[in-house]
Amino acid sequence: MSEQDESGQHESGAGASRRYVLALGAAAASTVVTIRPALAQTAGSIVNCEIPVPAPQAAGSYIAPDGSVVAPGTPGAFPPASRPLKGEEVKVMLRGGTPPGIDAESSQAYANYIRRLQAGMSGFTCYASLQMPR
Amino acid sequence: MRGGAALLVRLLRNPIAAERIGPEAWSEVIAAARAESLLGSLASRLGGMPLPAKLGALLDDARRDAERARVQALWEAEMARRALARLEVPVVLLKGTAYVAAGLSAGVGRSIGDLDILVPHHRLQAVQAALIDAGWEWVKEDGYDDLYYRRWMHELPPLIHRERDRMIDVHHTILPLTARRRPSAAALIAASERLGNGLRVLAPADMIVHAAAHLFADGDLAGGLRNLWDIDRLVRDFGARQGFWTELEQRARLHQLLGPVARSLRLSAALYGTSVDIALAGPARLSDRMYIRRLLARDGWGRATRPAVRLAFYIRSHWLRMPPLLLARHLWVKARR
Amino acid sequence: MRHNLHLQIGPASFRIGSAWAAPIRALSALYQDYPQAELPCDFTVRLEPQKPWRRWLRPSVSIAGDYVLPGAAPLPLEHGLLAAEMGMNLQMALGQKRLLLLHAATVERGGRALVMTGESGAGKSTLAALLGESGWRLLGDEFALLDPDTGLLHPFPRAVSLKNGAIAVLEGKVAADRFGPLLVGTPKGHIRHLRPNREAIERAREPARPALILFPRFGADLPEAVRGVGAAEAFVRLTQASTNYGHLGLRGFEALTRLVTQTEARAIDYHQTATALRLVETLWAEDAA
Amino acid sequence: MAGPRYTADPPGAMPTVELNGLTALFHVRSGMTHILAAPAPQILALLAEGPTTRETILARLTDRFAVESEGDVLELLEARLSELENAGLVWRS
Repeated sequence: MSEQDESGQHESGAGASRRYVLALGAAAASTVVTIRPALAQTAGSIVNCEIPVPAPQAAGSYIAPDGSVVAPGTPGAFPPASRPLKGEEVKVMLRGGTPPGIDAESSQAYANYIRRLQAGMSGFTCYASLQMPR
Repeated sequence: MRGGAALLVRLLRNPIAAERIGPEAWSEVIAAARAESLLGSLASRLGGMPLPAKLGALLDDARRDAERARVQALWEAEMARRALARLEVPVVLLKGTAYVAAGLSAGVGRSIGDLDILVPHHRLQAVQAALIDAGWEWVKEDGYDDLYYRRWMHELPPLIHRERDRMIDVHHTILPLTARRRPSAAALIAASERLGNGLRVLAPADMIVHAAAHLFADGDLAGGLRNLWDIDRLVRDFGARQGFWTELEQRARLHQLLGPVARSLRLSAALYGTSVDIALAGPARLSDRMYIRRLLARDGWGRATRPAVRLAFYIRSHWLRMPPLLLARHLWVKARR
Repeated sequence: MRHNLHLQIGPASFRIGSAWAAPIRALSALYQDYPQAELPCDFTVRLEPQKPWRRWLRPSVSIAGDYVLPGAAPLPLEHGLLAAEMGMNLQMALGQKRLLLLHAATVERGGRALVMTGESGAGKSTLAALLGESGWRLLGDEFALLDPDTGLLHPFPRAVSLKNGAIAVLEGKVAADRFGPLLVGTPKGHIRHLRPNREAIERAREPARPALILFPRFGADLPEAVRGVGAAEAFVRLTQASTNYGHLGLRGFEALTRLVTQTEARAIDYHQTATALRLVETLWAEDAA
Repeated sequence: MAGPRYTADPPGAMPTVELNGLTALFHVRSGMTHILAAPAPQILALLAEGPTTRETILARLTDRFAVESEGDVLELLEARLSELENAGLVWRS
C-alpha cells in the first residue's frame, strides 16, 4: 500500500485541464486496510492468531521446561517450535494436552513459555485473546 | 455478602437506594456487577441520578462501553444480513442483539457477546455456505466436535469472521436436541416479527420463552442474574399488552417450556420485583430458594461463593442437557483427548 | 478479603485483596508516599490461592479480579508483589475505557511529554527510569494514558519494574529506600521495583502535552540509527500498541489521529543505553523545542 | 443495464483524516477504522452523491480524473469496489 500512495494521485503535468491522475491499482492490490484490535474481542479469535515460540528477537534459542528462553543446545531444553503455534493448539497445550505434531514434553515447555508472555511481547496479544473473559 | 450480588440486585430493582450507599460499598457493587456482566445495565438504571463525581465517571464509562457493544452487535447483524440477503431465508436475531435491534429495555446497557441467529433447519447448508463465502470460518477443526454439534446440538459449530474477529452462532432451534423438551422451531420462525431492515426478532411471548429456556438450560446458571434481568425487562416491556399473559402461557405450553417459564417468572418477581401473572407463575416452591441462593452466590470482591450450591447446579445442568447414556459417551470421548 | 489495600495511581484507583498478609505488606511499603485512593475504586485485584489448600501448602498466588487471564501461571508467594503489579496492569490493559491506553513509557519536561513505545525489551522502562532521575518527570514506565477530551497525557507513575541488568544501573543512582525487595528468578528474570521520586508522585494528577513520539529498538549489534516516522505509520503502530483503541470508538480515532498529526515521531535503533539517552536529548532539542 | 447499484453510508457517518497521502477513516456504524489509499476515498466521495452502478462510477471518475489502469478498467474498479464491500463500507442493492 505504501507504493500506492506515492503513485496513486499526483498532478498530471501534461493535461491542460490539470486533472489529477487516479490509478486504479492492480487487481491484487490492497487499497483498504482495516485496523485490527491489538487485543482481540472474542475468545474465538484464537483461530486467527499465532504465537511464535520463542519471539523473533530470540529466534533459534531453546525453551527450557519451565518456559524460559535459553541458549541453543542447552541440555534438557527443547528446540524452538518449527512454526508459530496456532491459537487452537495453544489452548490445548495450556490445558495440559499435546497438539498433533508436537511431542508432549516440548509442548509443556512451550505452554510455560506462553504463560510467561508479557504485554508487548510477540504473541502476547494472541495469548491474552485466548483468555479474554466473554 | 452485603456488598455483593444481593446489593447489586437491590440497586437494579430500586435505583433510589443508590443515595444511601457509601463509597466502600460501591467498590463492592462494581466488582460484583462486573463479574455478573451487569455493570452496563446498572449504569443505565442509575443514569440521571445525582451521584458523587468519581462514581458518576465510572458509570459513564460503563454506559459508553455498553453503547459500543450495541453498535458492534448491530453491525454484526447487518453484516450477516448482507451475507444472507440473496438466500431470502428468514433470519431471526436472538438474545442481546435482538433486544438492541428491536429497541427493547432488555438491550439498554447490556453486554453482548456473539451474534446468535435462528434460521430454518432445512436452509442450514445454504446459510453456512453463504457465511463462509462472506468471510466466516470454523472455529474448530475437529471431527468429533463437528459430528457432535450436527447430531445433537441446536446450532452449528461456532463460526468466526476472519477480519472482524466476531463469532456467530447459527441456531436451528433454541434447545439442544439432546434436551428432553422440544420447542417448536417452526412456530418460533413463523411468529417472528420483521424489523425495518428485513431481519427478524421473536414474537414477544416467544422471546420470553427463549430467555427462560436459556436461563435454565444453558450452563449451570452461570450468568444467571443477567439472564434473569433480561426476563424482568422483557416482562416490563410486554406485560401490560392486551392478552399477553394468555399468549405467553400458550406459547410456553407449545414449546414444552411451561415449567421453566413459570420458574423464571417467580425468580424474577422475587429478585427484581417484576409484576407477573400469578396463575402462570404458580405458587412459590421450596426449590426456588435454592435457585435464589445460587443466583446470589457472588461476594463484594467479585468472587464466586457457595461452592456446594454451584456444584449441585453444575451436575444438574449436564444431567439436564443430555440423557445419561449420551452424557457418559460425551465425557468418555472428551476424556480420551 | 482480610488483607487489603487501596491505591491511587494517577487517574486510576485500585482495590487489592489478598489471601496472605505478605503481598499487601510489600505493596504498602513500596507505595508508602502515594495519595489516598479515591473511592469507589476503578478496579479490583485479588491475589488468591488457585486451590484452597495452596494457601498453606506450597503457597502460590493466582491473579484474579475484575478482568482476568485465567490460564496465567500462578506465582510463588515470594513473588506476591509482582503478582499484584501484574494484576493492576491487567486491569488497566483490559478494563480502561475512558483514556486511550498506549503501551509506552512517558516522561515530561517543561509541561511537554516524550512518549516511547516499542516491544518489551526495547528498554523503555530503563530509559524512563534514568530520565526520571535526570531532569525529567517520570509519567510512567508502562502505560501512557491519552485523554480524548483534552489531548493530554495522564501520568500513571506506578513503581518502575526494573529487570536484570537495569537493576544495578539504577541502584547506582537512587537511594536504597526507594527500592522494593529483589525478586529472584521470576518469569521475567530478576526484578526489583523502584518507587518514582517525590516529584513524580506529588504531580501524579498533572497531565502533560505530548511533544515527541519515539519508537526505540534495542539490539546488541544494532547500529545507531534515527528515522522519521510518518503520521500514517505512527497511527497504525500506535493502534497496535493500544489495548483499548477499538473500545474507545470515535473518541479513540479522534484522539489518536490528532496525536499523530500534531506530534513528531521518530524511530531510533541503539545498542547502548548511553546512546539512547543522547539521542533522546538531541531529538528533543530538534523536534520538541 | 441491470448491474447492481452500489451504496455507501453518508460522509457524515465516515469522518476521515489525511495522514501523509493516506486516509484514515472511522466508520461510525461499525466502530471500525480503515486506512484507505487511492482510489478508495475517491470512490466513496462519488457514492456520497447517491447509489449508483459500476458503469456510472467509472464514467464519473473518468470525468473528474485522468484514470490510469494496468488492465481492464471495469474489472479493476470491480476489485476496488469489492474491497470496500468486504470492509462493509459499500454494499449492493
